[in-house]
Amino acid sequence: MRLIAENLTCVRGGRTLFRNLDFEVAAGRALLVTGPNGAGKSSLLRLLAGLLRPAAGRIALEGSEPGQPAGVSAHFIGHLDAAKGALRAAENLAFMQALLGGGGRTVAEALRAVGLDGLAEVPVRMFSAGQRRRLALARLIVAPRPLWLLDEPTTALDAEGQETFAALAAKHLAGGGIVVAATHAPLKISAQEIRLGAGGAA
Amino acid sequence: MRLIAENLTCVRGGRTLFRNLDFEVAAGRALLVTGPNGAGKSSLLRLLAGLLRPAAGRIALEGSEPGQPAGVSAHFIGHLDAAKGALRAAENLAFMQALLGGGGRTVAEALRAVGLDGLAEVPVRMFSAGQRRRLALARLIVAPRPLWLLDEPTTALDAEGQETFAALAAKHLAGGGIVVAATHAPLKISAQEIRLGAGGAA
Amino acid sequence: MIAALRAVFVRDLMIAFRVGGGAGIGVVFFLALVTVIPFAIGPDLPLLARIGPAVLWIGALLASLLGLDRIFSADHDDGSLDVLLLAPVPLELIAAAKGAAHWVATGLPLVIAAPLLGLLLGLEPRMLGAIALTLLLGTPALTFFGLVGAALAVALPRGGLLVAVLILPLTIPVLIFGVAATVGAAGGPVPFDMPLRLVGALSLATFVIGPVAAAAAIRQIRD
Amino acid sequence: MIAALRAVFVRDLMIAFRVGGGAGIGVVFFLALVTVIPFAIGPDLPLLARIGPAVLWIGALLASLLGLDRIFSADHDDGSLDVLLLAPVPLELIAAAKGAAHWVATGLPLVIAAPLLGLLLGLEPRMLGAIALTLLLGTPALTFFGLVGAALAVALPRGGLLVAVLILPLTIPVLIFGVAATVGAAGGPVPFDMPLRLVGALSLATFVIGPVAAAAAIRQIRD
Amino acid sequence: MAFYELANPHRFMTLARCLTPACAVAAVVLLAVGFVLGFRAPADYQQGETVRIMYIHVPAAWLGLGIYTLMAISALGTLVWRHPLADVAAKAAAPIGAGFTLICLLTGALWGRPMWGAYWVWDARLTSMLVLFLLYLGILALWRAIEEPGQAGRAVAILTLVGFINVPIVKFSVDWWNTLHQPASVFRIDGPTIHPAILAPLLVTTLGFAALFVALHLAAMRNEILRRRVRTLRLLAAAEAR
Ligand code: HEM
Ligand SMILES: Nc1ncnc2c1ncn2[C@@H]1O[C@H](COP(=O)(O)OP(=O)(O)OP(=O)(O)O)[C@@H](O)[C@H]1O
Ligand SMILES: Nc1ncnc2c1ncn2[C@@H]1O[C@H](COP(=O)(O)OP(=O)(O)OP(=O)(O)O)[C@@H](O)[C@H]1O
Ligand SMILES: [Mg+2]
Ligand SMILES: [Mg+2]
Repeated sequence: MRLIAENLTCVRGGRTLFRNLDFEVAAGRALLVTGPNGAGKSSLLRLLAGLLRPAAGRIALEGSEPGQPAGVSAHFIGHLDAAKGALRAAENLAFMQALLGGGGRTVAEALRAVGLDGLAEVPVRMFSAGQRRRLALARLIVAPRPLWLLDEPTTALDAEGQETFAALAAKHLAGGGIVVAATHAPLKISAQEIRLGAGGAA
Repeated sequence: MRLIAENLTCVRGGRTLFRNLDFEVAAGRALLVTGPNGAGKSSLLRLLAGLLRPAAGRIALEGSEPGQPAGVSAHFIGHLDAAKGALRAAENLAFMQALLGGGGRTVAEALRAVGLDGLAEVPVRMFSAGQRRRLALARLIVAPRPLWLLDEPTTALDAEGQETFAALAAKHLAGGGIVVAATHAPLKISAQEIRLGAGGAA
Repeated sequence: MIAALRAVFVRDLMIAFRVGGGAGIGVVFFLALVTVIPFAIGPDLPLLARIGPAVLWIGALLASLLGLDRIFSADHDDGSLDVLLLAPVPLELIAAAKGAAHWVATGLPLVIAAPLLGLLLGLEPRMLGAIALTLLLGTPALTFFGLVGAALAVALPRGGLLVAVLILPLTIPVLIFGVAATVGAAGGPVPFDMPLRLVGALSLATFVIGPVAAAAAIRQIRD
Repeated sequence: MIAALRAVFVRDLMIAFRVGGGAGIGVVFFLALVTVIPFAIGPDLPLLARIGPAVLWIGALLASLLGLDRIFSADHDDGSLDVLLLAPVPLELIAAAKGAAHWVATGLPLVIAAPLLGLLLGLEPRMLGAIALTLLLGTPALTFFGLVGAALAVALPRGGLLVAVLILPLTIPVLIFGVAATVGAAGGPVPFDMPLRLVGALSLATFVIGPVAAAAAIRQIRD
Repeated sequence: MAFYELANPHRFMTLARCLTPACAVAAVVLLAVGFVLGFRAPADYQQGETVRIMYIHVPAAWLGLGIYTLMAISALGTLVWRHPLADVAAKAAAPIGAGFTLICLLTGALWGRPMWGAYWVWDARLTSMLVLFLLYLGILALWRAIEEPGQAGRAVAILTLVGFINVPIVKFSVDWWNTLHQPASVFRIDGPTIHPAILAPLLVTTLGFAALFVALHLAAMRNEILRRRVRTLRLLAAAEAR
C-alpha cells in the first residue's frame, strides 16, 4: 500500500493554491500537512479524498483495488464532525458503520476507545465540541480503511483526547495504514512533513 | 471594571457541571478556563454572556451600567464563527459593527489587523477554517466592549494568527479590558487560570 | 438602534436575494404556482375566477411558509443567533426586522404581481386592485404569525412541516377576511371595507404579537 | 450495500420524526391544510367536492415542497455529505434512499389520510379509494422530481423558494394525470386506468431520473 | 495563474468582435424588409389588421423554443465535453430566450384580446409556452443563486437537461389535459392554412429575428467572458495584495 501524488495542482475560486506537488507515503507512515491559514491544507485533503478534482496531476493508492478512486479506501474527517444532533451518539456511529461497510470494532468498543462510553445514549445535540470531535474519531475504527485523511484531528480535544488520538493513529500505522493529517498543532506521531504555501492567511 | 462570579452552579441536560464556583477578574486581567472535554468551559462562558441561566449564583460586571446584564457589555465568540457564507467578509464585519453599536476600528482596519485585508470582497463561503476564525476575531475590535468571552479563540489559527490574537488580547488588557478564554492550547497571554471538573470526557 | 435594526433587515434581505435566486424569485414563484393550480383544477376559466382570490391567498400562505422555518434556525446553526442576543437591541425588534425582510422577499412580490396573476386567472377588473390591496394589508400577518412558528423550531434542522402545522391554524382568520374583502370588492354579498379593516387590524396585531412571542420563544428554548 | 442504504433511509426517517414533530405530523399538516382551504374558498360544498381532488393533490405538492430544500443541504452543512460521498455505495442510490425517507415522512401520510380528508371535502364515495390510489402512485414522482431541485440548492442555506420555482414546472404532468385519474374514477369523461397508468409511469421514470440527476448535480456543484 | 478558464476563448473573442456587427446589420435589414413586406401583405379576411402581430409573434415563439434547444445542447457541451465556452453560451442565451418567450406571450395575449375576447385562456399551446417561460425563469434564478460561474454552469446544465426531457411530456400532458376539460371551446390558433403572401414576410422576419439573436448572443457571450476575466483578476489581486 502506497499513496502517491504526482504533479498535483489545486485551483480554488480561480486561484492556484499549489502546483506540481509530488509526494509518496508508504504503508505504516504518516504525513503531516502544515502551512499558514489558507495555504490549501484542507483542499489537499479533499483532493486526496476525491471530494475535489485536481486541476492537474494524479493521485493513486497503490495496492487498493485498481480503478477505485482513492476516496473509497479512505476515511475523511474534515473541519466538520458529520454528526446529526437529533440522533444519539451510538445511533450516529452505528449509521456510519453501516454506511461505510463495517468490519471494524463494534459501536460500543469504539465509543469506549474514544472515551464516550458514558454518553452513548445522549443526543449529539448536547455534546461539547470535544465530545463531538471524539465521536468523529470513533468513525475511524468502526470501519477499517487503510488511508486516514484527517483535517486538524485534535481540534477541541483535551490533553487526554490528544493522547487517545495519538494512540489510535499509532496503532493504525503499526497495522500498515497510512495517515495524512493537516494540522497547526504538534500531533505526537512520528511523521514526514510537507509544508504548503508561505503566502499567509490570504 | 470587575467581573464577579459568585457561587455559580451550572446544570445542563439534568447534569450538574460545576457548583459553587467563585471568581473575580479585575480590569486588565485575563482568566483562562481549562479542563477536560465536557467539563463545562463553554457552558461557563455562555453563563457569563447571559446566554444560559445559572442554576444558582450570581454574575456581575461591576462598573458597567447597573441593571444591564453582563452580556451586553461583552463580546462572545463561541465555537461557531457567526459568519454568513453568502456575504463577503467586509459585509459580514460591517453587519457586526452596525449590530453591536460600532465605535471601534473601521471594517478595513479590523480586516487588516487580522490579516484578511486581501479577502475583504471574497464571500465567506470560500474561506478556510482559519480565515473564518480570523474574521470572527475581527469582530472584537470593530465594536469595543470591555469584556471578551472567547471559546477556544485560537482554534484553526496558524502560528502567525495566534500571535495576532495574543497581540489583540494584550492590547485589550492594557486598555483595562477583561478577557475570559476557554482553551486547551497555551494562549501566550499572562492570565490567572481556573480549572473545571476532572471528570473526563463524559 | 435604528442602525442595528437596519443592518439586520439588510443582511437578511441580501442573503435572501443572493442565495435565493435574486429579487424576482418571489414573483416567479407566484407565477409558477398560479400556472400549476389550473392544471390541478382544470382550465375552467369561470371556476378559476371564482376561486382566484383563494388561489392567490394560498399562494401567499405558501410563500410565507417556504423557507420560513430557516429564519431563526439558520442563524442558530452558524452561531449568529448568539451575537444577535448580545446586541444592544431588544430581541423583539430584531425578530421584527427579520420578519420584515422575509416579507419583503416573499410577501411583497406577490402584492406587486397579484393584479397580473389575477388576469391569468380571469379575475374581474374590479377585483384586481382589491386583491393587491388586501394582500398588502394581509400578507404581513402571515409572515409575522409565521415568525412564532419559526422561533419555536429554532433548534430544529428540518422543521418545515412542523412550523407549517403550528401556524396554519393561526392564519385562518387572515385568510377568511382577506378573501372576503376581495370578493366584496367585486360586489359580493359582504361589503369591502369591513373585512379589509379586520385584515389590517390583524396585521397590526401580529406586528406586536409575532415578534414578542418569537423573542420569548427563542429566549425560552435556548437553554 | 443494502445495509448502507437502509441505514441512510432509517437515519433520515428518524431525524424527520424526531425533530419534525413525530410520525403524525404529515397527517396533521394535511388536516390543517384541508381545514384552511374551505375558509379561503367559502363553505360551498359542491364546489369543494368539485375541486377536492385538486385540493388533495396541491396539498401533496405542498408537503413535498416544505422542507425539501434541506434534504441535501442539511447534510452539506454538517459535513455528512462528505461521508456519504465516500461510502462504497453509488450516490444515486443514496439519493434515492433519502428521497424515499422524505416520501415516507410527507407523502405516505397523505395517502393514508386522503380518504378521510376526502370525506371532509365531500368527495363521492367512489372517489375516496381512487384518490388514495392515485396519490400512492403519484406522490413519489413529486418527491423524486423535488430531489433534483434539492440537489441543485445543496450549498444554499435558504433555498426554499428557489427549489420550489425549479421544480414546480416539472411536476405539472403528475398533477394533470393524477387529478384526471381521480376524476375519471368517479365516472368523468376519461377512463380511470389510462391516466393512472401514466401517473405510475411518471413515478417510475422519476425513480431513475430524480436520483441520477440529483447525484450528478451534487457531484458537479461541489468543487 | 489560473488562466486555464480564460485561455481557450481567445480566438472566439476575435471572431465575435467581427461577427457581431455583421449580424446586427443583417438583422436590421431583414427585419425592415420583412415588416415592409408584412404591411404590404393582405390583411386577413377574418382577423383583419391584427394578423400583422403574427410577424413578431411567430418568430418569437420559434426562437423561444429554438434557444432552449440550443441551451440543452450547450448543457451537453458543459457536462459531457466540458467545453469552456459551452456554459458561457448557455448563460448568454438564457435571458434572450426568456425575452423572446415573453414577447411571444405578450403579443399572443394582445392578439388574443381581439380574437378571443380574453387576454389569456388556458389553452394547451399557450400554457406550454408559459411553462417554457417558467423554465427559463428558473434557469435564470439558478444562475444568480450560485456565484461561482463554473459551478453555476454545471448546475444549470443539469436543470436545463431535466427540463428538456420534460418539455415533450409537458406538451403531451397539457394537450391531453386540455382536450379533456375543454373540448374545442376555444378558437384553435393553428387554423388558417398559411397563404404564400403571408408566409414570405414571416420567413424574412424570422430570419431577421434569428440574426438579431445571434448578434445579441455573441455580444452577451463576450460580456460574460470579460466579466469572468474581471472576476478572476479581482480574486487574484485579492490574493496578491498581501
Ligand atoms: C399568449 C398567447 C399565445 C401564445 C403563448 C402563443 C404561442 C404560440 C407558439 C408557441 C407558436 C409556435 C408554435 C409552433 O410553431 O409550433 C405560435 C404560433 C402561432 N400563433 Fe400563437 N400564441 C398565442 C396567441 C395567439 C393568438 C391570439 C393567435 C391568433 C389568433 C395566434 C396565432 C398564431 C399563429 C397563426 C401561429 C403560427 C401557426 C403555425 O406556425 O402553425 N397565437 N403561437
Ligand atoms: N445543549 C446542551 N444540552 C444539554 N447538555 C449539554 C448541552 N451542551 C453541552 N451539554 C453538556 O454539558 C457538558 C459541558 O459542555 P461544554 O460544552 O460546556 O463543555 P466544554 O468544557 O466546553 O468541553 P469542550 O472542551 O469539549 O469544548 C457536556 O457534558 C455536554 O454533554
Ligand atoms: N469552496 C471554496 N471555493 C473557493 N475557494 C475556496 C473554497 N474553500 C477554500 N477556498 C480558498 O482556498 C484557499 C485554501 O483553503 P483551505 O481550506 O484549503 O486552507 P487551509 O490550508 O486548510 O487553511 P486553514 O489552516 O485556515 O484551515 C483559501 O484561500 C480559501 O479562501
Ligand atoms: Mg483547513
Ligand atoms: Mg467547549
